[in-house]
Amino acid sequence: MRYLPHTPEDIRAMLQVVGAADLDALFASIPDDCRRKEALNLPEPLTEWELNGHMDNLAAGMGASPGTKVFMGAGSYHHHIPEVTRQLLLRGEYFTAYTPYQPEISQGTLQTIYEYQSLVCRLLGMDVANASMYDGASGLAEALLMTIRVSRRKTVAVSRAVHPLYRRVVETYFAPTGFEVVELPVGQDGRTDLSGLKDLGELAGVALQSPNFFGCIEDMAAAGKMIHADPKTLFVAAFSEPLAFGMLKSPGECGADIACGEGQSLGIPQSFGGPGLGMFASRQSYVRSMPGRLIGKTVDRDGKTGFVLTLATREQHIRREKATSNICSNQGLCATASTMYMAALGGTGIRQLARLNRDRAEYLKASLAKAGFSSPFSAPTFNEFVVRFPDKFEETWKALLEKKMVAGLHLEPYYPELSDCWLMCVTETIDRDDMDTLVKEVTR
Amino acid sequence: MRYLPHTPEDIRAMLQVVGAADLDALFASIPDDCRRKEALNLPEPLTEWELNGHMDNLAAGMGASPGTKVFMGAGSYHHHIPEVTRQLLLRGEYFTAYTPYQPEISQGTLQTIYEYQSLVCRLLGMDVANASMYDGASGLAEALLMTIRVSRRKTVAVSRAVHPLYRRVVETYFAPTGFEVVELPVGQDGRTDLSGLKDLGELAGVALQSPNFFGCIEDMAAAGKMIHADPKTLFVAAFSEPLAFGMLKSPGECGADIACGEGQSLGIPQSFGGPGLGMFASRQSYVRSMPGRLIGKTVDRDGKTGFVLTLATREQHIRREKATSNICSNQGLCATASTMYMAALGGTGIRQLARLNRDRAEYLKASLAKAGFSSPFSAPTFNEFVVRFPDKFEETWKALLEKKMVAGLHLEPYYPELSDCWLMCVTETIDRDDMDTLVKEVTR
Amino acid sequence: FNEPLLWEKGSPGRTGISLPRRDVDEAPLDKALTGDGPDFPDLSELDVVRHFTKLSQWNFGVDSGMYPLGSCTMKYNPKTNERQASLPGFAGAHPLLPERLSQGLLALMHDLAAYLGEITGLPAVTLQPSAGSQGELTGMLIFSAYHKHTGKPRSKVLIPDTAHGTNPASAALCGFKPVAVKSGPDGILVPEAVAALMDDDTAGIMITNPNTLGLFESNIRQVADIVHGKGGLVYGDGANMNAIMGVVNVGDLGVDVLHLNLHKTFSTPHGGGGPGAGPVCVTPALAPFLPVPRVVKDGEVFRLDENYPLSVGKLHAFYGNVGILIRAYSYILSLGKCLKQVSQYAVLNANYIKQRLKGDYHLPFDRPCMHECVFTDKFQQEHHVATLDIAKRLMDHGFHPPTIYFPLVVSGAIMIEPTESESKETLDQFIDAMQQIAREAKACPDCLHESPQFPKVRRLDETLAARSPCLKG
Amino acid sequence: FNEPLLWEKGSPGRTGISLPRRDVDEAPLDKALTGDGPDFPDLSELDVVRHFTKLSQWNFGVDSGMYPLGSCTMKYNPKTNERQASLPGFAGAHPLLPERLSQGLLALMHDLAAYLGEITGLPAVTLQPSAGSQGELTGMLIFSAYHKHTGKPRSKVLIPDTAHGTNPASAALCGFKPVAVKSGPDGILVPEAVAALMDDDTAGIMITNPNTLGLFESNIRQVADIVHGKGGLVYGDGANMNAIMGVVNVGDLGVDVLHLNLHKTFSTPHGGGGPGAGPVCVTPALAPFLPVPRVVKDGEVFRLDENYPLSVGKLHAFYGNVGILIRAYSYILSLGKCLKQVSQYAVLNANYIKQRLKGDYHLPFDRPCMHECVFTDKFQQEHHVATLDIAKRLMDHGFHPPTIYFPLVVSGAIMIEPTESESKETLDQFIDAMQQIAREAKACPDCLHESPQFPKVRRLDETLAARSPCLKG
Repeated sequence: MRYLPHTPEDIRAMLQVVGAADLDALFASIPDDCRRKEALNLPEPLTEWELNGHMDNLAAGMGASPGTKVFMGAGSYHHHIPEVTRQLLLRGEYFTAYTPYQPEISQGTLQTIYEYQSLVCRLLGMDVANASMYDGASGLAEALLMTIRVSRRKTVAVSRAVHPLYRRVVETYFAPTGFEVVELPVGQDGRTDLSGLKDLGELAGVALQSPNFFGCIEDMAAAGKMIHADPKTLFVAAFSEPLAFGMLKSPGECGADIACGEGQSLGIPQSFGGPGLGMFASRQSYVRSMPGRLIGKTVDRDGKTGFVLTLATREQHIRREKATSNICSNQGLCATASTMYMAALGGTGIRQLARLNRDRAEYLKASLAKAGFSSPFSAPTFNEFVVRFPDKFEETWKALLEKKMVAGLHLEPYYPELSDCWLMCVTETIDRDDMDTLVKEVTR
Repeated sequence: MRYLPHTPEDIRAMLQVVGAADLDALFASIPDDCRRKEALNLPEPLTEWELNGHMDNLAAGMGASPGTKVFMGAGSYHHHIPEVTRQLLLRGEYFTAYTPYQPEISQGTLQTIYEYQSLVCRLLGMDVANASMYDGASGLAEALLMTIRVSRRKTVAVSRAVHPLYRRVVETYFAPTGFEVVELPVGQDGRTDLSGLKDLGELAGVALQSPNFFGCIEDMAAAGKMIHADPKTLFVAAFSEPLAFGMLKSPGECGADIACGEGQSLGIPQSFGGPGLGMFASRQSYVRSMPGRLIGKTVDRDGKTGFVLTLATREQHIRREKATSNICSNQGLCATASTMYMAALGGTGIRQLARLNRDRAEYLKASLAKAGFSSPFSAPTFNEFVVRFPDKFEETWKALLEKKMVAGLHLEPYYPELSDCWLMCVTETIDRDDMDTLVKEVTR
Repeated sequence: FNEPLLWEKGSPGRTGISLPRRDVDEAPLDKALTGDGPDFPDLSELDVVRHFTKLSQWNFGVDSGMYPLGSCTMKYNPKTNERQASLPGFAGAHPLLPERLSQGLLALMHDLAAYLGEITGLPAVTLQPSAGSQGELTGMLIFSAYHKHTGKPRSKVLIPDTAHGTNPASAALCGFKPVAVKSGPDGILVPEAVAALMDDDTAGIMITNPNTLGLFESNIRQVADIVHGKGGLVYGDGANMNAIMGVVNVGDLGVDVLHLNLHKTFSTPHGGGGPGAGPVCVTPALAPFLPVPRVVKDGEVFRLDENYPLSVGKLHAFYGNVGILIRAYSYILSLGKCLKQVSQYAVLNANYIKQRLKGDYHLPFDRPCMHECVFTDKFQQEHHVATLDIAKRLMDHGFHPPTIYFPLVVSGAIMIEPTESESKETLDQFIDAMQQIAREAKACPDCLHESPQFPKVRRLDETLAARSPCLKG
Repeated sequence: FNEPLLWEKGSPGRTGISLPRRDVDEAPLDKALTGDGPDFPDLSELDVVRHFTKLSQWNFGVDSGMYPLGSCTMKYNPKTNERQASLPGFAGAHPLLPERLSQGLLALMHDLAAYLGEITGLPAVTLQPSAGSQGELTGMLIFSAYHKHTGKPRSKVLIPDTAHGTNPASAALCGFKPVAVKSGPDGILVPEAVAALMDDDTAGIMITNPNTLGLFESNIRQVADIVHGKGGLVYGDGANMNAIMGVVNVGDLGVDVLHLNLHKTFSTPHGGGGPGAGPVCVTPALAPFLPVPRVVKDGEVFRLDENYPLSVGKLHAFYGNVGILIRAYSYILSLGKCLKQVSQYAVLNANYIKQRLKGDYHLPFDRPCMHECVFTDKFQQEHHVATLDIAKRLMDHGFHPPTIYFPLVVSGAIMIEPTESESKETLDQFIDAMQQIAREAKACPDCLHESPQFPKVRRLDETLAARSPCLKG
């Protein structure tokens, strides 16, 4: 087997040094009653070529972009990924390195992640960003737990317009803790209704998502003011589509204390939902309460600039049960990919790309409205929006699958009150012709 | 455009330094009557994504392996290529470097090609190999010109069983030179008939291919003896399938003075016929008459081992019209690929792989014979062989295309005397099931 | 050469990306909502290529050389796995595609779970956790849910001092109070110590086996009996599974819940810190508590099932790090039954190093080890040379250092895990380097204090970094 | 660190490849024909990965930094081109596939030829030559065939001293005697010099334009008239086409035959020496002499046509380096009309360097240059510092050296071609480095003699290599 270098001669020589009669003898310290009796019941090893054929078959059984036109976002976005990113990521030096415990021979990872942290701060308008979390959902859970650590309060409020699957992960994280999560309702316009906030008592944190799950852009600046009416309450700004900050006010500009969300949009393949990138940033004053790894700049013995893992005293291998989180890795390669992507995009590029996403989505929204399918919500949207379709639309939707189109996400399972509504998404990968085709199909 | 870094501001600043009013003024030294009047009539630039779509469409219009089962070799072989080779070749340091003129910062290319030369010598049983030629065909032409330089004679003889397309390239190279190429006939058994050799006068060189175009393994040792009956005649051993030397006697063992051929089989994609790899090796005594680049081992100022381009005095930039050849590059990246491939294959691997190629081809040969389709030739073969099919086979062959099978190469255009014959090829990529299917189809 | 930071490069208006053509009108948006966009540098494509090519060259990976980082299982990351994960059908798949259009990956996830069940002997498997630590969290959530369901919430969890560092934090996240269990003089757990601490307010125990000393917890069955006897559960940290595939059926040991690190045992790339994947395998009795959705097979069709009312819920917005699962699946299919050889050779390699180096370095527990061995700097301390110096000097020999100062129970620990990927020649070169360093420690301690000499930077001031944090530019 | 040679590694019986399963019996073969197989080392997949990863790290490429190698046009090699060339439909295509199954690549080759015809103004194009030098050979074969066809075989070819180095060898291969033409005092060809040599036994002239001094041959039309007047042909070496795309229509200049280097102007990777591709573009009158087969379009169908009785024949067994053609085609489609900007910026960059460095280095021809500029070491010779020292010192600054000691007409030439890929910042860094070296030449000549200091090896003994050749191990 090409991954296993030992020849029979090597094994013989090494066993002799070790003083073991055979390979089985190496396991002498395992009591008999702990030994496995039966052989592993696994398939015969496949050759590299058999594996290729097998995987090609499995992949062919997927309705993936770009072959299928997917008008669906909901936390996973099909954006173009430059070939440059793909090829650079394959460089073994990045790819096969571990967490940079030994900084002298890890400056590649370290400088890259330092750049990642910096670009994330710039994108989100925040003071400090960590080296990344698992995904947007667990990042939000960690953010809410962080508001509890910072404020020493016990209740958090989360908008019902936050991604429903993120809210379920928050529930999971909170279930054994005894802390409480209350839900903030959605108003008629599709934005979070904060009018009841003052009745909720002492809140550790309030989380809104913008653009929210319905694609609506929340009035985050106004929300920030309302939330900070209680100065001890932390404002958590969540997101699932960071590309929006190419044109929207950043969370920091709106007064967010913590900004967190999913960074998959920034150069990471959808891969059936993961791996993604949990982006996580906060104000400077909260840095020591922040979960996750941090890279800092320093100097070596000769005064030369270099980068290291830092503020590890917050972490579990030192603080053990008092740690800010149990997370001990990040999504290193995904953070690297997003750094490459943000570097290629640049400030000018992200402005243009964000605009194009919005403008194309507005085109579809307007075209559908003209065809008689309007949105239940009036708030402005970015690259996703909700449409109300007539009763029998489910049939049309299924018929469109046969034509390799996924015409949005049915909201019923997530919001029973919106059972006739569908969440549509248009990114730069969907062009005008695609949208015209869709409109023609749904109106026929 | 993402390949062009200049911003308007950069251009302005640089023009000012240069003292040119605008970009056009840079071309002031070009007389007006030499200036192009009309703009380039080329398509609008495609975005990266449009290009992907366009190229995917073109590629989809090809009947390529592995989607199509191609029972055809004839100088281009479908062998498995490990993913390792593909990914390592994408490393920019290999890929974007030029000819290693500056050895201090080119040791990667230089050591790799030194290893290539060494492995080629081992494979072919020769003393010295160059850094590669363009392809097997032009390599053969260069080899025959070399026999003329070495022997100072004017006529070469080439077997009719040498790849017909290689022979056409030889013709092209020889056409303006005044030197003569005579053809050696093929015997009943499918091997070159050397019985008339002694009547051909003073030959500079004699070229045989083994396995030859019909897949037949020539008796190269015997041929070598007959050719060397005239001690001044050079024996040129050509090949199009070097994998055969995993089990056959090497050209060197058979007395070849020059061994040359196509190395595409060794880890290089078929790519519609190119780029391939012209492998070229000779006896030590002829090294200074050899065309092409050579890498040699030496030491640096501190006595440390290093590698350099060497014996450049044979080359055109120094010897100009007296050079051994006008070739001034090699197929560097293909030679690198083959080095990686030979390294991964190893001695044990190449023996096993060569065996498997032969054994599978023999299985098909035997199955076809059992079904009534026999070979016109009796000589042993490696992974290709000739079959005689009945009159109407052309229809069957076309019908099989619809079933994504290319059932061999019709020999008629190349050998009118074999108009009912087809050249079949079986490599390790064709398994027993594929062969059984083919036999079933051709007999139905 | 230094490579400037990204924002020290570029020129406004330059572009490194190909933007699609604009084919629709601009839609106005309320100025109150819009911002200026981020202050990113504008680079060309070549700027980007050169920047990251250069940065990567300052990194050491498994592709660069031996990387014997104990407890991290730095084995070869096969290149073919990258091909598979990047197939457009997988990489371009939206997680909420209708099941009809997701059969390929659902089948893959279903079968991968079955293989992991077979390898561990714990047949009910979730693939959702994003990393080992989230796997641990999942395990603790199951502990919590199980005890709540059986009507007796419990408040403590036992954690031996030889367990992985994340264990206490994971337990704490679920509201458990970690209680330390001291290991015995042989470096392994003593049943009596567990019995003394186990009570009916203790949810269970978290055991790393083989433990972080590289030793097999040979009393594990007795320990499990004690814990089970008090109604507790046994959590196994499977980070060290690379030592025992095909040799031990973890289910037989009395373990109820086990997480795996796919980026350790199953060869997925570490990527400078992640992404990982931390599947959790449990006994059939605990299956109802696993996260949802679960992949189930109905006849020939695979679908996602949410209908498990006792489930701990969701750990990931979708199904976890599927891209990583694809790689692990490829690895398992490539090796099949040979996974047992993987463990045999990993253990052989560790014992070979242990045997060859034990004259030069102090071996605190001289007994057959599993896939890693732990030395200390005791012999070198005499010459004022510490573990850190030895580690840094290894860089000058072209090796990545082992894990150092861990496990905490051993002072000045040097924890070496070669993995099965390393050949005997490479091990011999590593041993030579270690022996040379041992000699140098006597002859020239300062040479070690001044190491490393060859990497891009020398020892870095970590105190400065922590005291005046500079976390962005 | 040194990396051992391949055969110094490995262990017999180890394997680095995945062999298909044996599903047929062994077939015996006459012992007289069989051998032992080659003495290759047996390595694991990881051995292979590490070996070539390490070797690659000792190489400098365009991805590593500025590579201003004059006359080689070391521009950025776009990554997307690699994606395209490796599409399975292309990479897995057999060259003798029936036309019905080859339409994609035939269409691509057809259109690429048309684009190159448009760019050069010479509309009849063959894509077959494998590199520039084979393109030159093709051109000379066409010269030879043309004169033979018109009944007057000729024996000589004029070659200016500013032409590319391969020109004389290419002419000689076709039996022509090269006759040198001295360039004038401005570094360009003087019509009178050509008129004096051109006679009716001279097949024509080979002109590199822009020439190797980076200057446009502004008398080319007069020269062409003289040559044509005597029945000769004009060959253009298009290696420097990167300077004049969209600016000059080569066909208008009187050039009859021109080769292009796709690995120069059209961004295909150099790969450490190849593969290249050297298409040849000719006037309609010379089209019948082009190599066969040619791709033709019948209605909507593309096919290969062999039926050109005057053709010089075949230069390649199949159709040339198609994999390279795919990349060049991708590049042309990505830039389209912007190819003119490519040339403008390439020329701007060269003039900028020329202007900024001309105080520090001697400029033998101080006139506007095209895409490259040629300096000499004249100023530095006073301090016993030569071109070679300057080149080697540039390595210590992180740059690849320019082409040196070429063209031969300039003593101690330093030939700098930045290409359009380099940004102003990078050019400024390069200029800074060159200026620093100029200062150092005065202050510390020995620092330059002892350079380079930073690469893996220092200056190598080339004499030893040539005197006692060691060409294999």
